[in-house]
Formats: sequence, C-alpha cells, structure tokens
Amino acid sequence: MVKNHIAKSFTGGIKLNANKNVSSSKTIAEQFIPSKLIIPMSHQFGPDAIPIVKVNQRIKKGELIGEPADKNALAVHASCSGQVTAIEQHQEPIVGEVSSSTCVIIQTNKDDDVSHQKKYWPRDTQTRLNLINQAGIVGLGGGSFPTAEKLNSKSLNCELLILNGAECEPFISCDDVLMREHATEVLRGGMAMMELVGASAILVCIEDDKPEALNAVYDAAGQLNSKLIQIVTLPTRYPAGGEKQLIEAVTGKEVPSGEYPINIGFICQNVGTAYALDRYIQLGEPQINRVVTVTGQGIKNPQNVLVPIGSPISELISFCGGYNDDVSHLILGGNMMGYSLHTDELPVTKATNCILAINKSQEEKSTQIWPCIRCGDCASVCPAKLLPQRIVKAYTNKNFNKLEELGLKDCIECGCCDVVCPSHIPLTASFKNAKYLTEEATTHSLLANEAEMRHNLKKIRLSKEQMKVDRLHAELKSNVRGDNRKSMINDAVNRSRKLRNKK
Amino acid sequence: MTELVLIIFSAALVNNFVLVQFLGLCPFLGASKKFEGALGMGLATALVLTIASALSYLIEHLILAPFDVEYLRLISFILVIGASVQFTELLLRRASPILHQVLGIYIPLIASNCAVLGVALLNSNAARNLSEAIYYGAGAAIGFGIALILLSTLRERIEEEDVPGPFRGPAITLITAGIMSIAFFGFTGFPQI
Amino acid sequence: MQFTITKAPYVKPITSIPIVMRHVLYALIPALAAYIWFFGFGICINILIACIAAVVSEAFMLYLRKQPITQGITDGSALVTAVLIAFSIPPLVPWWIPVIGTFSAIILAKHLYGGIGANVFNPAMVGYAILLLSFPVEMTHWAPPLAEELGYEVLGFWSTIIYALSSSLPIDTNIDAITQATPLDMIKSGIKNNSTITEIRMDPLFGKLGSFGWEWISIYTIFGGLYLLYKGIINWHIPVSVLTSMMIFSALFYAIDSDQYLSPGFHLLSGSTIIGAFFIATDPTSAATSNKGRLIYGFGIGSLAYAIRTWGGFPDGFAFAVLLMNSSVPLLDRYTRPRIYGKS
Amino acid sequence: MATATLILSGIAITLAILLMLAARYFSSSTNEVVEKIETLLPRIQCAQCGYPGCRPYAKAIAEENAEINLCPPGGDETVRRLANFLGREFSPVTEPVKAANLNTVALISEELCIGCNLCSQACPVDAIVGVHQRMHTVISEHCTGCRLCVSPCPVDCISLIPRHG
Repeated sequence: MVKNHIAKSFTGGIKLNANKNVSSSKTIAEQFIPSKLIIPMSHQFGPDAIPIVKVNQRIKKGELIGEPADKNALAVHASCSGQVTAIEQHQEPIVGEVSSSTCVIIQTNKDDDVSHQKKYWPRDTQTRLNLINQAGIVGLGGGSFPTAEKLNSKSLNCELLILNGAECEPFISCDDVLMREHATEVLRGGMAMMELVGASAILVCIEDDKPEALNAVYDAAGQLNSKLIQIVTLPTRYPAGGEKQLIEAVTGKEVPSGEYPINIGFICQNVGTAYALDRYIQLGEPQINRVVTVTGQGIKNPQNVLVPIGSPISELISFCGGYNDDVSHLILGGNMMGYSLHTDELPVTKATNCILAINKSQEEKSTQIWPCIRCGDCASVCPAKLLPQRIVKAYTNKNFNKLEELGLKDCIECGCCDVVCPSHIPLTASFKNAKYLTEEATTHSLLANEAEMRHNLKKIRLSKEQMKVDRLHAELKSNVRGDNRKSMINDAVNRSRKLRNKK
Repeated sequence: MTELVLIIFSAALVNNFVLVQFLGLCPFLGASKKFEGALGMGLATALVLTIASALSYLIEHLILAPFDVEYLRLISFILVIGASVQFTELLLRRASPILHQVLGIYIPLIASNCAVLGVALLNSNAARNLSEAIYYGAGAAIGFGIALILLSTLRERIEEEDVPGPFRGPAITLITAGIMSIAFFGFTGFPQI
Repeated sequence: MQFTITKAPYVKPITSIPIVMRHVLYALIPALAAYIWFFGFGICINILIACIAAVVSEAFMLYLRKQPITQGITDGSALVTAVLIAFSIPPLVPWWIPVIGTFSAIILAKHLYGGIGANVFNPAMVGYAILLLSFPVEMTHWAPPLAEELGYEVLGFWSTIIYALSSSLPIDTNIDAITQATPLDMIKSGIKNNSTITEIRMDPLFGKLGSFGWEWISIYTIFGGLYLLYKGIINWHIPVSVLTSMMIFSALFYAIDSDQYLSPGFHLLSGSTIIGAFFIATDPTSAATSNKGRLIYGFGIGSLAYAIRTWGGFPDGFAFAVLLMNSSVPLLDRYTRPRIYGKS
Repeated sequence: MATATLILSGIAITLAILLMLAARYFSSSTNEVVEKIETLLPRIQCAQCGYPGCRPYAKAIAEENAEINLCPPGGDETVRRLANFLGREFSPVTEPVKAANLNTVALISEELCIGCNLCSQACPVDAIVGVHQRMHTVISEHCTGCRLCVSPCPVDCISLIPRHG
C-alpha cells in the first residue's frame, strides 16, 4: 500500500485562481515538428558547448552537435533530423532577459531517423553522472541547474529525494499533464535518481488541485509496488513549488540562507527531469525535447505540446492556432515569475516551461501608484519572511548595508507582495533592480579594497628603493670626504696633462 | 523604598526634564541625528548626571555649609560639572573613539547642558538627602535618555520620508519634539514628588 | 510579431488604497447610527464640517507640495482622519473646533511629514490632543444621552445647526441640557473627593455595564471592528493586544479594591476604548510593521490608557497613550524584525 | 572673602589633579577613526583630492584640516556619507572635471606606445606592466580608472573604456 499523507503549509504565500484547466484538459500534442531549429550552445550554468558540426552537414535526431567544453560540462544534441544551415550568433531567452549566443541553425526534414539507441546503464555512480552530463540533462523546473551536479551529493548523505510536481504558478500545467500521461516513467526516473544519491525514500509532492495527476501517480506507484515511494498532497497555495517552500511544507525544516537543500539532506528534482532521465535510461534518448504549456487568452487554442528544444516560439504558437487579435504581451513562464519577450523569433530552451500570451483585460496592471502606508500585508504573504515595505524604502534611499541587513538576498522574487499591495508599488521589479545595484556595489568595494592594498604595497616598494638610493648616496659622500679629496683632484689633473702631452 | 521609585518615576516621566520642563534642549536636538549617537549621548549624560549630583551634594554639605559660604553654590557646581564632563570625555575617547568622533562637539557641550546644572540646583533647593539626590539624578538621566533615544529613532525614520523642502532637517525635528511633549502631557496629574 | 515589455508579475492587484479607506468608512456606519440615536445630530454636522476642512486642507497642501491633487483627495485617507476626529470630539461644539482639529491633523501631522504613508504620529490623535489642550472648556461639553425616563431629550436637528454656527441656544432649552460631564469624568471627580464607586454609580447616567449611552455605541463599534477584521483591512494583533492589556490591568486593580477602581467591563465599554482599539490604534502608517511589534505596541497603548484613566489628570487618556506609543514605534521596528527564512 | 577664594581654588586644584591622573591613564588612539573614514571613501587612490592616496586624505579629514568634498570620484554620495558620520555640513563636490569611476579602465593603444614607462610609474596601484623601450599594457582587473596615467603619457596613447567592454 502506497503511503499518502497531507503536508501542512509553509508561511506566507497567497491563493491565486489557477486558470490551468483551459490547457490541462487536453492531452500532450506530440507530433509538433518545427520547420527550422535554433539550438543554443550556451547553458545557464557551466561553459558553452563547442559546435562539432559543419554547415550543410546532414544530422540525425539526437546526434551530438556540441561537445562539452570540459569534464563535467553539458553536451548539446540535435532535437530533430535535418541539415545544418548555419552556426551564428542568435538571440535566445536566458536568465530573465534576451541575450545572444552561438547557435546551430538546422533546417529540419520530416523523416525523423533516430541516431541514439539504448545504452548499458553502468553500475557505479560516477560514470552514471558523467553519462547524465553527456546526455545534457538539466532541471526542467525553470532553474535548469545541471542534474548531475545536483545529484552528485559528494560526502553529504541525502535522506529524501523530493519529486516536485507542485506546479503552483497559475497557467502552467506541463508537469500536471506529464504526470497524468507518463506517471510510471516519472516514478522510474525518480527511483533511478534515488539510487544515485542513496536516499531512503522518494516524496512525490503534488498540489491538491490536480486530482487526476494524484490518482495516476498513485496507481503507477501501486504497480511499481516499491515501499520507498510516498505521495504527499500539498494545500494549493502559491509559491508551494519553490524549493525552499516545498521543503518547509513537507519536512518542516528550513534551508539555511545562501545554502542548497542538500546541506540539510534533501534534493528536489522536477518531475519533468525524472521523466527525461528515464527516457535516457530506457531509450538512450538525450534531453532533446520538453513539454511546454502554450496558454493565455491571447492564444486561439491553448494546450500542452511536446516541443523539440530550439524550435522557434512563433512556429509553436502558430501550431497552437496563432494569436487572438487583442493579444498585448508575450510572457515566457507563468504570470507571477515569467518575463515578457519583445519578439517571438526566439528558440524554446530547456528552461521554457510555459509560453503565456495575455490580452488587455486580464493583465491590465493599474497605472496609479500611491506611497506605501506600511500596512504590512506584503510582509504577511512573503514566503521568505522578509519585510518588503522596509526593503523598498531602503532601496529608494540607496542604503546598501540596510538592504543587506533586511535580507534582500533571500528574496525569491515570487511576486506575492505585488498582488496584495494596496498602493500597487512595483515591489518585485524594484527588488530585482536592487539586487543588481547591490551586486555592482559589492564588486566596486572588492575592487576598492584590492586597490587600497596594491597602493600600500607600491608605497612600501618605493620607500625600499628610496632607502637603497639614500644608502648609496651616503657611501659615495663618505669616501669622498676627508683628506684624500685633494690627492684625487691632483691625480685627475696629472692624467689630463699626460693625455695632452701625448696628443 | 516605594518613595525612591516614585522619585525616579516622577523625574523620568511625569515632569520629564526635556519634554515637560524643557531643560537640556540643545543636546536633545543636536545629538539625536543618529541612534548610535543618541545612545552614546544618553549614556554620557547619565554618567555626568550621577557624578555631578553626587559631588555637588557632597561639596555643598561637607565644604560649603561648615564654612557657611553658601553663596558659592552655583560656581562650585559649575566647576564640578565641568570636571565630570572632562572626565567623561576622556573615558569615552579611551573606550570607543568611533562614538567619540560621532558625538564630536556634543560631549563638551554637556557642561553647558541646563539639565545637568538643573539637577544639581533642584537637589539643593529641595534639600534632598544624598540617596534622594542620586535617585533624582538617575531619574533625570533616564528621562533624558528615553526622550533622546525616541527622538533619534524618529528622526532616522523621518529621514527616509520625503519631507517638503523647507521643513527638512531642524524644522521637522522641532515639530516632532513638540508633538512628543504633547504626548508626555498625558502624564500630568500622576502622583509625583 | 513585436510586443511591448512590462515587468512581472502580470496580475491585477486585489485591493487599492481608496478601497481600503472606503471599507474603514463603511465600518464606522453602525457606530454613527448609535451615536445619532443617543446624542442627536451633533456628530453629523461635525463630520460634515471636518470632511470639508479635510478636503480643503488636503488639496491646499498637495498643491503646495506639487503633488497630483485629484489622486491625493480621492484616496480617502483625509476623510477617515476627519471622521475619526469628529467621533472623538463632543457632539455639540462650535463649528471652528472640528475645523482647527482637522487642519492641524492633516497639515501638521500628515503633510509636513511627507503626505500619506509618512506620518509618524496618528493624525486624528494629534488633532484631538491639540484641541483638548487648547480648548478645554469646549471639549468637555458632552450632552447627556437620550433617556425618556430621565427627562433628558436631545436637541433637534435645526437647533443643533444653529448652536454649531452661532453657539446660541433656542430659548426653551436650559443651559445644563448641554453641559454634562462624561461618566468617566464624573467617576474621576467623584473619586477625588473620595466617595466610593458604588455611590457614584447610583446616578442614572450609568447603565448596566458601562455608561448609559456609551455602552451601546461601543457595542455597535465592535460590529464595525469585526467587519474590518473580516475584510482583512486590519489584522488582529493590535485590537486584541489593546483590549487584553486593558482587561488585565483593570481586572487586577478591580480585584484589589472594587470601590476604588472600575470594573473591566466598564473600562471596555466606555470612553473611546473600542473605537480606539479597532480604528485609531490600527492606523497602519503610525503603528509598528511586524506582528511582534504590533503586539507590544497594542499592549503599551492599553496599559498607558488605563494608567492615565485611573491615576492621570485626563478622564480618557487614549489619545495620549496612542501618541506615546507612536513615538516609540521606530524603536520597536528596530528590534522586532521577524526572523528571516533560513537565518538563525 | 579670603576663605571663599581659598575654598574655590582648593576645589579647582583637586579636580585638576584628578583629571591629570585620568588623562594619563586613558591614552587614546585616533587611527581607528581614520580607518573608519577611509572605508567611507571610494579608495581609488586617484590623488585628485590633492593628497597622495586615500589614507592621507582620511587622516587630514580626521585632524579636521581638510574639507570633506574634495573627492571627485566619490561625488556627492561620499560627501553625504562623510557628513553623516562626522556630523559636518554637506557641500557638493566642486570640480567634477577629472572625475574617475570604477566602471572605466585605461587602455594603451599598442601602435602609439613608445615604452617610456612614465605611465607605470604614475599608476598608484601598479596596474601597468612593461619594460623600458618595450610595449606596455594595462591589467584591467587591477585598474581603478583613476586617470593618473593619462597626463604623463608623452604620445597620448592612453584612453579610458567602459569596464565590461
């Protein structure tokens, strides 16, 4: 019998209307093949991969196109079969903004011949981790942290592996639909991860507003009949899916500030990552595609799509019926932590869990802003238990050590404070800006410390040289003085007279 | 015993030296720019107050009275206060130079603080015995400290708000001190000594 | 296809300042109804005058500070201050009392500190304190409550307006109809010439638990306060800590000597305890920000108000208690910061 | 009358003796204050305040024989911090002409450099390396953008570029 218990909730957080069922009611559309692929070589963590293909080279689906830069960096594979048309700088959405990096452009053909086949899954952990890196598997929760590095728990023992199926952000339903249709693969992937880190159990956490996913995972766990799998239902509250909030809700412990959950014995993995790992073990297929929710009032028929990595967003949206005419903003991610894109000519990367096109009515943020009246609602919903009203005050006064003291680093930018603020102050935007400014201020002060140290060293060097010169000067002066000065002059006069006589 | 507590209570709250009797206003407004400075100033003034009220009592009853030169009271009190201020300044510079730098001119200014001289004179007028005099000095110091610390934290918070141009700085501080003394008006009517 | 860029999160905020202030005003309606029933239309006129003065002074200061005037007035915070002042002054007062009170509250205590959200002291209490200290005579003209069996009746609507504007009485009503001390005042003066509470309570002005008219007004104000709690405009920390500290001290002293000190019930339902706890002390700008700070802040207000009522010189020291705790809020904020997630 | 003067001078002398003992016992060190002032300065060592480096300027401020608004790279921000700490009046920085800032680094153009080594002697933090008559170059991690190397260069080959190129 599979153990199933209800977790208590974390501090703070708010209830949001999920508007997920508009996209989660349909099954995953798996037959989407874009006309061209823009596969970026860069990753959010670790060095860029080095392209090993040449222009006009024909490649198969899953073939290695970018080898890892060093021993534990990530490789890049082709998501579809086709022909390489160019290797050039191209814009891609990364870490909350759009920047350009080297990309392999592939013209796809539809014949879909696969290059990878099932590999032998070795026994010892280190080679398994290297294989995971070579398959380019990263976390699909949005942070895209390299999975091998996260599972490599080194000396710290990991008590529990937490499979994060909470998916608390509105509009996003890719994990929910994935769990409904591929529950057994997700759990098998989880079991493989559990062996890697030597955890004693897996906790599959799902919010209680996803009953179908809960049942599917429950039945799958029954079939696998392993006593180690436990299912935890979380009360639906945003941001339950955040790593720290999930751990606090499920285990009651708090991840120390500035450290990773592994330090207190937990590892969180997204269900999508577990699914990718299982496909790699069963079919040898590297991480070349992911489920993306395409939703929002601006899309004709919102749904979840299995998207090859690198396919342009414009083609993905036209596959889902194109835009409605009153679309106002295109957002990558959910409506709380997503960021708006200025164009849809960008590739889908491994961090793209949702493409959200919202229209005027839904998004209209108020333009009127009042001064803060210190009502403290933002502090009561802050999951990191900060005081946003005082952080924004310290930010407007550019008081950096106050920002440090109030714990700006611990802000997870979840956006709850913006929703409840009666003065409509753009809190999350100012915290992001504040983080950038404090980062710049700390680099400046480091530089200043180093400059001060180098200046003092230079002064010491100059004073040493000066001492040498003075000592030399003193010696010269001492042997010149005294009675032999006259004799030296006479010698010089005689020498010059001898020279003149010789001439 | 309750009588001594009542002395401290009435000296600190009911007729607070700064906000009700309006003594010692210049360090109250000058040294309350920052919380650390106010804390240091409060401690320094408390030290001076206790030393001064004790010494002035001793001088009056041991030296001036026997030689019945009572009229020298004022000058000798000022001498004593000046010496104890100098002593506090040396102590402070040794204990924490940073605090000494932050307070700067306001430490020697304690000598001219009318609360300090006030305590000495009030003690001798009300002919209190030694323990009562020291308790009264301690009460005055606590009252001065409370008012100073409250005003310094208030000023730090007002510093963050966008006060209209002409009222920035001393003007808003005086308004805040005014409203604080209205608040302390609530304590009138309490039993006091 | 090109798009414009905006900042996350893309969610419509659930409330705004005008909505918050409107809810506070709605919550005061039950208390207003009880007030009119027992003390006549005096308070309506005061509210009207105070609101006009508030809007005028707010517009004037916003113009001087070069801020957007329409946004400043429509956010309703000035109206809340005006209504609170009107509630704390006697119903039958000359017209210039609410005007001066509102002017000093809005200009002195709010705009000189930087407008809404910047006032360190509670504007309504600053206005009331200034009035109490500068016009003690007018401020102690409390009219008796409507009570047929006692023969007091309430001035009609027009006669109140005439009194407010010209402070002259229609011929048939006698002078003592409007100069009556509040029950708290009578208790204090009674105890001064040391008669026991039971003797003082013989006077018909005292109802079952509190004072005759006031206890009903307090009960209706509680309904308004619960509405605010239910709507989430205020959180429970301040009202609960104010009322518990008031109850603790009054019960303690009442147990010691019931002839000398009033019962907790009386303290709770008389004077401005309830309206103070739910409407005045919970002004977010001048109160502490963290929950721990709010508990200490409320406890301080309750205990100081009790102390001033029993031993102080003023019959109802709630205004001074709020001002005293307002001046200690920055110190409280400095030391009651909540523990950050993941930090010891 | 005589007793009065006697008593007063007696009290004064005893107090003076007490203070002298206290003064000897409590010797003090001011360099703690100089260090605190120095941390408030930007410490680019650009010497535009007229003092050779930030520490001499901090010592001059501590001994109150230097104004607090002589530091162009720090700008009004630093002056406000100094005024706040020292309790002195805030007055804006006067000459912003040669203001250096940490976001720029020096760049020696290789075609023009004649290897005269004047710039590396002028650099307060030894961020310029090169041998006589040979090519010189700036180490950008160490360069603080203080502009001191620009004026000594005879062939004017040093320019300032933004740090994150």
